[in-house]
Amino acid sequence: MITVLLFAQLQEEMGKERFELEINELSVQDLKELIKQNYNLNQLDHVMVAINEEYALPSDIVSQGDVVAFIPPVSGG
Amino acid sequence: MITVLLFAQLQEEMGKERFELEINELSVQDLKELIKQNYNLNQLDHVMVAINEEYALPSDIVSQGDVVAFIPPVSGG
Amino acid sequence: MNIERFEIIEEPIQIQSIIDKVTRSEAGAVTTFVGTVREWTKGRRTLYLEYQAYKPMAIKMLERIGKEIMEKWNETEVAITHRIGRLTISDVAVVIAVSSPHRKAAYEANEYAIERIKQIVPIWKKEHWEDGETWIGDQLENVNYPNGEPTAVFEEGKR
Amino acid sequence: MNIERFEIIEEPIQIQSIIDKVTRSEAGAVTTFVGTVREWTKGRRTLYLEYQAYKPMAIKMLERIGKEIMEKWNETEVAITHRIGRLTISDVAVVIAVSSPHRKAAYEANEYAIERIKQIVPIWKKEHWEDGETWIGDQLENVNYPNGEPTAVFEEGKR
Repeated sequence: MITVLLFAQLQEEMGKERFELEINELSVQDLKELIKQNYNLNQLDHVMVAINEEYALPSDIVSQGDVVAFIPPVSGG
Repeated sequence: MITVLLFAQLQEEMGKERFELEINELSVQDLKELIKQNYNLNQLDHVMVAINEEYALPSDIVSQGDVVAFIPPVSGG
Repeated sequence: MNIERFEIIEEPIQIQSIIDKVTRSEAGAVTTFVGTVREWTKGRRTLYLEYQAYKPMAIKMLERIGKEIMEKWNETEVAITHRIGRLTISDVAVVIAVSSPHRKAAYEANEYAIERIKQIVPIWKKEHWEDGETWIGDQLENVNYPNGEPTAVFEEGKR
Repeated sequence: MNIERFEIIEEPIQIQSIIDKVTRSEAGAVTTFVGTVREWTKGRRTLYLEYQAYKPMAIKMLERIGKEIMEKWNETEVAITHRIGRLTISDVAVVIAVSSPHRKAAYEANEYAIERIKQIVPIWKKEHWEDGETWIGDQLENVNYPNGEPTAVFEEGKR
């Protein structure tokens, strides 16, 4: 199982801050595809991914127990 | 008569903050010479002059009633 | 590095207290950047803002910026606090303080910090305009996220 | 321009109050420079400092710097306070605050202000070291006063 965190417009679009997925292992890229197809989130193209609070590459692997955050373009400051 | 103001090391060297001179009109350059010769102030070479709170050129004229300040290299900030 | 130098808080930021974190007898120069909520943006009026953060990661990224700065400009010290939640016009959203024995480094490092915040710190701003609301993204306008891969977010050497 | 934006005072400087002078709803960025008394300079220990000013002219020159900045970077606003008298280690000697809708201008104008202060504002610092005392001059180290004529002190067009 992995935990997925959502922020900003993604959070509003989805209507929740987090959800869980029953998966063992897959790449960041594949996870994005899976979520696009199953959850009706359309704005994932320009979204970064962090695994356990560190930015991840599309080829990085998400494993059991990881916390995966979708990071839309940031606008702090 | 003109008023001469001294600051920093010049003030200490001279032992006073200000003095008056009975003159009508002369250039900044000539005033410097006059003071060098009569008052034993040795550090006037790198000193700027202000007339009535504005920086002056060596050729500018000091007149009756003016306040002339000798401005050693500044070190604020 | 003292972890409390990098904070995400919900209360008003006390600018002096951020300056105090970096003040020391070896450093004659302290620069600060204070980011406040602007009323007008390109002719559009803001009523209030809402900032959201992925808090633990945002603090980590602020710490990383601090580390990057101390590597680029040694002898500097940095403290950054970002406020989140609801902010109104002229409220202080972010304060960056940098101390250094040399003022040039204090200015450069400070500007570097705000640029990096706008690149890598997971904080989002929602503008509540007179006539609507929007989440704002990509403020820098030069960060393109093709395939979700801005190289700027990775530490050197990782790629 | 409000004359109280440029002050020479003998009491401790309240940084927040200088920032407040330039904060406004159109400006999202405020930079400050805080100059403090450094304990060590090239291995020599300072016990305390004494600042002296030609006060009316110093205020005029600060105002002139403010005017120069508003000409070079329009939309900026500037406030500067310099403290004089006896200051000890880490005391704040000078605070410069610049507000702007654009952060780049806020940094640049602020740095310009401190450079100009060190060129044209009639304020002098006396260092009281562990082993003596000296009036300090020519901090910039690139201002040469041949014949007492640094062009930098004259307004453009005057020469």
